[in-house]
Order: sequence, then C-alpha cells, then structure tokens
Amino acid sequence: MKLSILVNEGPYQHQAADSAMQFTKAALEKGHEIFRVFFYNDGVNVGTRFGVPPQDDRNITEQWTALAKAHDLDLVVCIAAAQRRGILDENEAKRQGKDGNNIADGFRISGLGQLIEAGIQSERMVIFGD
Amino acid sequence: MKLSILVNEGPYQHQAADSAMQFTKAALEKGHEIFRVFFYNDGVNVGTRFGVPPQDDRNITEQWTALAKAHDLDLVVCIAAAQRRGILDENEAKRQGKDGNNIADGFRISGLGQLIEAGIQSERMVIFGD
Amino acid sequence: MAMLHTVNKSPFERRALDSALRHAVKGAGILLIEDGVYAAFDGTVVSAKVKAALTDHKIYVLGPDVNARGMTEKNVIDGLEVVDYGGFVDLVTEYDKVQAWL
Amino acid sequence: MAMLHTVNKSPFERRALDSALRHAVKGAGILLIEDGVYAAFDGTVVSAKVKAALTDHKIYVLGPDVNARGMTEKNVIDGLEVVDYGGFVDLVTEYDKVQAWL
Amino acid sequence: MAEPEPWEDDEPQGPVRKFMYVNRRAPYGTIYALESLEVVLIAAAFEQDVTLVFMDDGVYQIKKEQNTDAIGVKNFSPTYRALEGYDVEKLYVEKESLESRGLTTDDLIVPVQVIDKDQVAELMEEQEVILSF
Amino acid sequence: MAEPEPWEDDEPQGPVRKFMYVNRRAPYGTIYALESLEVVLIAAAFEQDVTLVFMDDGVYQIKKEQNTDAIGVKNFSPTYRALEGYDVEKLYVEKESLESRGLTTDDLIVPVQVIDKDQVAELMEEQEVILSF
Repeated sequence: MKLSILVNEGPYQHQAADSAMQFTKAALEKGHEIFRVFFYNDGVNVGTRFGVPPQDDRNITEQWTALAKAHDLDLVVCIAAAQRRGILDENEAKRQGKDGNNIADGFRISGLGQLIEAGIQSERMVIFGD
Repeated sequence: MKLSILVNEGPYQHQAADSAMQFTKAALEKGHEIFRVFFYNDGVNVGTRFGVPPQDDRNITEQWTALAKAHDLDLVVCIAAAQRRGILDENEAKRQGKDGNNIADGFRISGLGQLIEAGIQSERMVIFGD
Repeated sequence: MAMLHTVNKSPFERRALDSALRHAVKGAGILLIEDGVYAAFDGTVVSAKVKAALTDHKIYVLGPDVNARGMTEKNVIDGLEVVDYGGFVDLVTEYDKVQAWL
Repeated sequence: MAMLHTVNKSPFERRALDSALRHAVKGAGILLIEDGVYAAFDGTVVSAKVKAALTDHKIYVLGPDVNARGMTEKNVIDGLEVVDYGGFVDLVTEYDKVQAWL
Repeated sequence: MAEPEPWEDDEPQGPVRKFMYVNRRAPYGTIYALESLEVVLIAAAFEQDVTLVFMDDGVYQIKKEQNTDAIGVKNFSPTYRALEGYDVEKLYVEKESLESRGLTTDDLIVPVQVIDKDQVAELMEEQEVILSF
Repeated sequence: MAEPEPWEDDEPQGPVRKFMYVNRRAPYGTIYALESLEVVLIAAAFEQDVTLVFMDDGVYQIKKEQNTDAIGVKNFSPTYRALEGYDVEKLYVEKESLESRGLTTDDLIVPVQVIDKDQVAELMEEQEVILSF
C-alpha cells in the first residue's frame, strides 16, 4: 500500500520523530511504499545537520538520512515552517540573505502543496506529533 | 530585585519565548535586574540566526537580540541541549567538526552550571515552557 | 472497515483519549502509542474507562512503548491486543483511515 | 508570603490547574497565563472549580492573554484579579517564590 | 500546482478527495491553529473537498474580538473570514465543545454549522484524509 | 565550577540554597524527564541542598524494568540509581500519584520517601528555587 507520514514535532523533545522512524522502517520491511515523509511545525527541525547528540544516544537526523538513502525516500521539509524556525538549504539561504545553511543530507525544502499531494496520492496518511 | 528567566520551548511553536520576552521587558521597565535568561530544552532554538518569519509577524530571535543589546542582558543557551538540537557557535562548530554555525547575535553557549548559578544568585527564577 | 484512532497522550494528564473515545463510532479501532500506553494498564484510575470502551472498540497498544515504560504484557488490561511496529503498520492498512488525536 | 503558582495550560485539555490547586497551600497565589487563562472565564464547566478555589487563594489572570483570546474583563469570574505584564512582575516579587506548573 | 496531476488519473477514488482538518487546540498558546490554517489556504488551490471541524479547545480559534496587541503575536483570526473566498465553506463546530466553554455561535467570527459529537464522528468516518496538528 | 563563587558571599540566605526539582512528566514521550535529570547531575557539583519530587506522571520516570530497545531511544532510568553517589538523597514520591496509577514503592528503581499531597505542598513552600521542565 502507498503510505505517507507527517511529523509535527522536532527531534528529542518529543517522541514523534522516533515513532515515525520506527513506523516507516516497519512499513518498508512489510513491502509498503512510502510516498513521502513530510516535516511540518517543529518537525522541520529534524532536518538540521548541525545536531550532535550524546554518543550513547541515537542521532535522529542521521537515522532519517540513512533510511532515505537506503530506500530512496522523499523527505520534505515545509518551506514556510522552516523559514520560521531557521532551517535553510543553499537556495533558501541565498534568497533570504543568510550566511550559511543547515539542511541535512537527504532532506529537501518544498511547499505545503507537497503535503496535500501526499494526501491525495497516498492511501493512508499517518501523523506523529505532540 | 534580581531575577532570572528560564525558557524551555522553541520560538513560535509555543508562546513560552514570547511570554518570557514580555515579562522581561516589564521587569526591566520596573527597574529590576535580569541576572540571566537561560534557554533550555527546545528553548535553545530561540538562539538561531537562520529564522525568517513572515514579514507581518514578530521575529522572536531578533527581539531578544535587541533587548539584550539595549539592556546588556546575559542570554545563555545550554550547550548540551544545543548540541542535541543543532545550535552552534563558531567554537562549538569547530569542536564538533561542523561546517558552519547558526547562533544569533547576543546569545552565548555555555553549560548548565549557568542555570544553577542563576538559581543561587537570583532572588526569583521565573520559568516559561509547555 | 471504520477508522483507526491513535492516542499518544497520557490519560492522566491530557484529555486526548476521552476525545477519541467520544468520537469513535462502533467498530472503530483505538491504538495507544507513546505516552498513550499508560491507558492500557490494569489497576489504575482510568482502567475502568478503557475496559468499558472494549464493548464498542478493539483497543490495541504498542508493545515497544509498553516495555520502554517498564511494563509488560502482564500489566495490560485483558482484551487489549499488544502489537509491535509491524502490527501498527498492519492496523493502518486494515482500517480505512487513521486519525491522530494529538 | 507563600508561593505564586503559574498555570499556562487549558483546564479543558490538561490537568495542570488541578495539580496546582491540589498543591497550593492556603494563602498561595495562582496566576493564569497563556492558555491557562481559559480557566478564568465564567459560564464554563470549570468555572465552579475556580470559584471554589477563591476561598483559599488569590487568583490572578494575565489581561494580555485574556484579550488575545477574544475575551475581556467582563468574561472573567468575579473575584479574580486581572493583571498586565507589569502586574505579573509585581506578583513574582511580592510572593516568596514561583512554581510553574508546566 | 492547481493543475490536475498525472497520478490523479490512477486514483481509485477519483481526482477529488475528502480532506478534513481537525482543529482541537486553542490559538496563541501553541502554533498549531495558525499552521493548520496555513495548510488549509494552500490546499484550497488543489480544489479538493475540504471540511474543517472545530472541537475541544479548537472552538476558541474562531472566537470573535481577538486582540493580540499586548502579547506581541500576530492576530490571525481574520483569516478564517477569508476562507469563504477560497471556497472553503464546510465549517463545523461541535456543540458539546461550545457549550462546555459557555460559548454560542454569536461568539464566533465566521458562520458555522453546529453539530453534536455523534455527527462529528460520522463526518470523520466519511473522510478520506484527516489532518490534525 | 564546584568551587565557591565570589558572589556567594553576598547571598542573604547564605551560600547553600534549597533547590527542588519537580518531575511531573512521563519519560520517553517527551525529553523533559531526561533533561531535568541532566540538570540535577550538574547541579550536584554546586553542593546545594537538593530535593527531587516525583508526582503526577513523573512517578513513571522511576518505574523499574524500563526496556527501550524496541523504540530506539536510550534508557536513562539507571542514572536515577547514580544520584546517591552525587549526594542527592532526598527523593520524594507523592502517594496519591502512585496510587492512582496502581503503583507501589516496590515498582520503583530507587528508594524514595512517600509523602501525601499536603506534605508535597509544605515541602515546596520550604524551597528557595523550584525548577520544573
């Protein structure tokens, strides 16, 4: 079945991004297709490459990057939510006149239309938040 | 009176950083001393300079930067919480082997001891969170 | 098949479970995840409410979240079904749609 | 003077206000801010609880948060005191210490 | 993005899907109300079948006379009035949620249909995609 | 940082202050339990008078036999056992919170003193700094 995932909270503060990761892995193992993982609200903060969690804990962003590489996942960070919270890719940094960017490998920044498209295209939308 | 403020949530997602800002302004207007504003948990995300909120809304980080300049405030971002969430200054970026930093003007990264010191030194500690 | 309602909040602190139960039609499923799993345990002040809901609903609880919180299947109210993440995925596909009571 | 308890959660969704009231000694103050101000309005299912608490506590509500939520002083339960941010600061200094029921 | 997408032809349910936005949180204390509204506005361009339901603390989102000057946060409640212009016209409010908060439809900034909790439950079951934030 | 700081001499209450950490949230669903514990550990070096109270869902923080393998999150509950080594020995649990969750002290990973809600209230009033996350 074709599934999409929505993540509404940032990494570590809430379990949402962890639960979404475990769910996505299990869905892939069962042979389902993940059409898209959309990061909204504070969920956009999952997409920073600047995080350095303690060595004995998981690195949520790197887990998503690795999963995306292994399964060619489409990880989309909402542009409007990302602007509010300071998640930038090279393009956005240029457009906003910022002197750097922090988007992690495997994530792309795009519009809310991508969430609606996921809703239309997927047979199920599963939401993880606070 | 000597006051300290603790902010436990990031900008925009929760009102905490806004409430803390209004409270701090009012305290300064009344002639109180703000010993320190400490940003913990997702509160560290207030300290990013990469945010670009919509033009008709407030920029919480810039408000703090301006208030810190006007009143010589000590805005401290917890180093451990900042590492988890990807808030870096130049030093931290070097130490962690990251290719950039995103700390905003007027904020400094330091240890949790600064929170305890604020608790010892201040006559009141006021906490804003979720 | 009806809807699957997911609840991820502690029933002692939030009203998400109450809201979910108030809006779940007969035959709808309830899946407890994250801090929502605290509703699944027997001997608490909310156990009776959950047992009563079993009349109209299948109620599931996510095992990994149960174990993380120091509990096992033995603590779970009789009649609730413990699932793993694979089971969570199966429920999502078996029910018609999913509604998250955030 | 006793403690000032701040409550920033909606009484309809969270139990923070209940917890604060259970742990406030006679003479302690309660200050409602952010979504906590919803407890301050008359004519709701929680108004009676708040009125009862006035016997043992001074209860304050932050005006700016009241207005933001489409309410005015007229909606506030009689006996509650509406304060602005300056009043919030005064309460913090007048009471011995502050406890936030996050 | 408003043009029909190629994959819409493959949709078993046809190109138009029933989207419901569930609004259960108060405004300003958290951003969910605002960012949910931002999704609704973008979604309008996709010409889907959109329904909004306000229940629990979500009914406060559409309370009249919000004045945010003194908290320094943008008042976004007038935007609910703009929804009609985007052909978003199915706005439902749960009766029980209104009543337990001492509110009536006179307190609300937009015209809505008031339905009870069982009708909300049925309405949800009719949807294809339910978005909650 | 563990050395006495110059400003401690100016403290009207003397160099040692009464700090209370209020733990009201369940572990893992949110980070507050873990990051509160991290503050307690750092604070130990400051040799203040430290009290921890576990109430509401916070009592679940010290539930025995937490096993987080399948959620992929670090199990930090053993760290509560280390508190004694840092001379953090005043651990209180609220009786009503335990009972309403069907728990007893046998379920807890560390020795605690069980006190009722009125005793919790009195204990709070005795503190100088109350930290909650």
